[in-house]
Amino acid sequence: MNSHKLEYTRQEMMAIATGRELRDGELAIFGVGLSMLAGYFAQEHHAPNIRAMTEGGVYGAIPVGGLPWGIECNRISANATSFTNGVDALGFLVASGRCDVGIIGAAQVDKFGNVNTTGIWDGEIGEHYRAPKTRLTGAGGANDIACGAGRVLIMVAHEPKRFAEKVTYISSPGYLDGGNTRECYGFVGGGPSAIITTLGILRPNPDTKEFQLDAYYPFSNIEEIQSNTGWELKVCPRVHVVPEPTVDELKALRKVDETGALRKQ
Amino acid sequence: MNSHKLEYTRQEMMAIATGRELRDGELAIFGVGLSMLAGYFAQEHHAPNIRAMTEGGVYGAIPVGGLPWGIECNRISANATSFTNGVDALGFLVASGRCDVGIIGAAQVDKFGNVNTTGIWDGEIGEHYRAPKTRLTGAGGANDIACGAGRVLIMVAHEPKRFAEKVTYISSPGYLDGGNTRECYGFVGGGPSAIITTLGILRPNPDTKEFQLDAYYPFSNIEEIQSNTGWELKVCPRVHVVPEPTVDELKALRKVDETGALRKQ
Amino acid sequence: MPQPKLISLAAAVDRFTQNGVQYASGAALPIGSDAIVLGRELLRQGRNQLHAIFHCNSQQLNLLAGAGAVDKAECGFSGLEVFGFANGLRRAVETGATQLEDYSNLAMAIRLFGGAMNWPFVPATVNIGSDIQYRSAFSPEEYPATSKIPMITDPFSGRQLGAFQSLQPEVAAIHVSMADPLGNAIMLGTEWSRFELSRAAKKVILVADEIVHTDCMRQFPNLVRIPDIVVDAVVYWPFAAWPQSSPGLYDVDEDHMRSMNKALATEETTQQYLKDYVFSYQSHRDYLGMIGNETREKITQTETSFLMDPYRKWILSADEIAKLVLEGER
Amino acid sequence: MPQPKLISLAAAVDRFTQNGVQYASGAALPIGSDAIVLGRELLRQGRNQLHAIFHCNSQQLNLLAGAGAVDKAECGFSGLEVFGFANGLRRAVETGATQLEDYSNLAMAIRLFGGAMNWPFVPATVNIGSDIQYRSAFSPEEYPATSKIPMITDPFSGRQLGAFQSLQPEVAAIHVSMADPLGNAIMLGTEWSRFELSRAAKKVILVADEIVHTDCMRQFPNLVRIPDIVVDAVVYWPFAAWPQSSPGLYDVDEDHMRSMNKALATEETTQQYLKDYVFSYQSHRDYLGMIGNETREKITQTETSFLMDPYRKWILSADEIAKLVLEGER
Repeated sequence: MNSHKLEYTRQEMMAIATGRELRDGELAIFGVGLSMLAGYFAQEHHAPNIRAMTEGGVYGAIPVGGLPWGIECNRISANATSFTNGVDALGFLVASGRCDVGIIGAAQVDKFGNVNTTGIWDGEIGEHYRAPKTRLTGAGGANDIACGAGRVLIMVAHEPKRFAEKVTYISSPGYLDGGNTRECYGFVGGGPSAIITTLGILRPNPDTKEFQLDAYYPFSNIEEIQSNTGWELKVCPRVHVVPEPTVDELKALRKVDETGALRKQ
Repeated sequence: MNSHKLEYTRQEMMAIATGRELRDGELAIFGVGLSMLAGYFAQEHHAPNIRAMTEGGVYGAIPVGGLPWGIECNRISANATSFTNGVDALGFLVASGRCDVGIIGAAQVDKFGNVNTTGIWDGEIGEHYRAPKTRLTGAGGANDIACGAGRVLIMVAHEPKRFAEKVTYISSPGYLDGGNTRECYGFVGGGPSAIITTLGILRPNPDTKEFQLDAYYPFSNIEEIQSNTGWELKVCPRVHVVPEPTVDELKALRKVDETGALRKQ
Repeated sequence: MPQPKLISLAAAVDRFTQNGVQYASGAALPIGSDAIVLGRELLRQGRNQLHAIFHCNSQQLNLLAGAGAVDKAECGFSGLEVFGFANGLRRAVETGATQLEDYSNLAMAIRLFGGAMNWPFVPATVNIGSDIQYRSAFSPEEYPATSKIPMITDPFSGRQLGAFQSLQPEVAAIHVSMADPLGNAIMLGTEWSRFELSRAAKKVILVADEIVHTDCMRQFPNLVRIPDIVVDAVVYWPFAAWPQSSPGLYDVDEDHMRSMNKALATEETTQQYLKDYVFSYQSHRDYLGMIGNETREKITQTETSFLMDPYRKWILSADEIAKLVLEGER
Repeated sequence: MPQPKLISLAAAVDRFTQNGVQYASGAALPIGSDAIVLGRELLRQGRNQLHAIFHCNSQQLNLLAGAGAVDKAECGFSGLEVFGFANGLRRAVETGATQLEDYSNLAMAIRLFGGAMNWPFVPATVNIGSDIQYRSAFSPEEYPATSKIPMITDPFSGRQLGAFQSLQPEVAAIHVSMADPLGNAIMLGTEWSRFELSRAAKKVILVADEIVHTDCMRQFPNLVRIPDIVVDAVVYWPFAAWPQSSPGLYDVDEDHMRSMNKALATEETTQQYLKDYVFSYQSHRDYLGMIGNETREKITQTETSFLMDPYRKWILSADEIAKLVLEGER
């Protein structure tokens, strides 16, 4: 593969690839940060009728002044048509199964799409719970999204330490131990449909639920991705290259990302 | 007893006797009709800091234009400080045990203070549920009040058909089969503290929970009350005469009852 | 960007209801807010065998049951508050035409909450121990009934409590003071259980007394307790709750409350009521004429009208709305 | 008639809190509304060994934990959103000074709902199957934990689901945009879980950026989601959520968000922060000076300020409020 002159960053490619997964008219929940940028990019570009919501019950809003600092940040409270609350947004609309799609992030993700955002331990936690070496953010609303949303998109920087055979702590369930183990819990949500990274897109095998490489980017390749994945990453027979961002896509994304958060490497 | 020239009606006496049970500062829930008049009389007369609420979550209101037609009637919506909803009012504030006192009515009440407002059957219902001969209003919020309020005041016209050994259908629980049978259900509310009628006041025996005659009115007497009660009504040793309404009480009541609902016989 | 959802009353009933549907109405307050005109339209279009889910009886359920259109009903209160017993519903229950399953008012609200959460059941600390638990109109042979409100055990304390079955009505008509064309709605007065119902129901039709510009919603987003994302259709129909009241807009029509309930007491007078007040109008203008100028004038002189003041400048005209309805029905 | 409940911040902490208290704050949004200044006052009065119940971490919990005042905490999210990890809380957790019990954001909200209903438990269709269920910081020896989120059976379908323990915090400080002297409150922006918290908590202190006349509440009763009947005290404190935001009133103070969080990363710099920003002011005027004129001017230039417009005419002056506080503390 040729060395590729990036006219967009890896983060921008990831955000665009994520946004492409969203369909017009869907009820969608975005977390703060990358996930919101990907979601609002989709609304700006190809899904104008997306019904975007936040965990706190901000409806009908389009952020102003740049990436919101948080889900009740004034940048997303300036033009909402409705404010309700957490029970409504995360309960009535997400945990209930009414939300079509959610986008979450991960500090660590494993081959069954389980997500850890709780902490980093030195080794296994062991039989007795103990404080992590590095405390992270906890589950937030991601667990609720992972249990309830129709499908879940996981966005994560593709680094070996983030891709584990098994996460140390499951903050938000993917397919648990794979196969049909997720079904034991009766979750109304379908589970993660893709892990979209700075290097490519992983999707679950329909039977084993193990995430496999589905596509790589114009600037990445299979080996690079495998060597940055903490488990033996299988490759889908139909693996393919993700189309480059179009001029229109980049324009739409950068309109949403007006403070340039995604252009910082 | 002398024949007593009424300068107030029996219903007015009942409303005043009920209002006297309310203490200043209490959180109190009133149903529509008599119960609301009794409650707002208390607020007007001796309990200015009573915190009155309705089943629909109308807070801080004082009815205008006469007796409200219903709990969301505009007569009680014209000067509220807060409107919420049924989950809040009947759930968070009443079923939770936070409400100090509720006033409910009854089509039929029995010696353990169980209330029937659901229907009148010809005889027992039997093993199979069947439609009542006369369908009444159902439980409404009274069941929730009967289960949750700190104490409950039951207002009822004193007629033999309304005072049964055992109600045909328990719409709202009193002390069920008496003794400690109510305790089996873990209700946070204490149960009915008085049945206040057009003829007198009945209160439960502390052990058996059977309602006994505690007081009669200046215009009624023990025998009259017993003969209008459908069970063998016991008389408390400390039975006494309820003081006549004072001039101030009548004035306050009639201010609240500006359309004169209670003066109609 | 959400799309306008304004359609006509007739189209809403045609599209979203069928015979036998689980039909919920809100607020289902006996005297206040309720989407009563949608019930009239159900009868106009001959819908029957309804399974009615009403927080409380209202003149709508009274009418539907009195007209013989309700096979099953669930509600917390079956009267008309100060206006007495609901004669239409009462007659339907007493003759066995309608099976009425009793709950309390809180029970109905939290069963809708449970439906909104998609919980299979909701904890019950009320209704247990009474005949609401032990008697079931839907399972009359069971006594004491154990399947209506079964007992469960709190896993933390071992304490026994009950469980209510959650409700997810197939379609709900929700009366609101104001909606915008997209389906954002403001309710004045108590919500009763409209917030929960709007999430629990599978399809939601708003019936609004006024249509306002979306700018109104952006000024008062905290008042918009029903956001467009949960709404399927918006119907504009002034005096939609008549003869009941709509806080801020009109008072209860005391005379009609009484005469309507009186009419519903017998089969014969019910037929006359249907002729006069259900099948009689062809347009909203006819409907207003049926209520009468004098009555409308009287009931709009409400002590609550100041509640509407902050929103008046955003009210859309009938012409503007008619245009949007035409677009919406395309 | 309810009575005025305005008291000073110092009096509120003195009267309603003690060491070891179960202390909840709302909204507990990491960037938005939170009664942060009450947390500062807890430290000023030397409160410690707190059991903190926060829907999410905010700069308040970050500060309290960083200062070593929190023995136990329960929350759904322990970060600061775009501002990164919460260094004070993080340090307290990593050193073992604070035991942090993890839940999700929905879990915290419905546990408060359950507390408000006085249910012993709430059905859980989330958090099960993950280590939130199987790992307990409060019962570390239990693995897989079965007492934190035990499994229960739906009595209708036989389906297994989880159960959350309800929350009834001993005292809650709730940040609101506006309150009247009686304790009626209006929140602008998402409520998060303040509605449920205001009913679940045994004592409720409102911390309001503005005090308005009760006439404002009578004009907008549907906005008054916290009525006076559930409130014990009202504290007037402009910029109470600083450096976080208060929709309609001020934006997040980006610089202080960062410098505060940076300071909380070490014990030493935390002590300096306490000196500069907690123990440094004697009055509300000092507090405003500490924020600085320039910063206050900047953060009040918020795009959301139009949200306050309908209510401005009812805002009481500092003098009127001071008089009411004097009466309230008598």
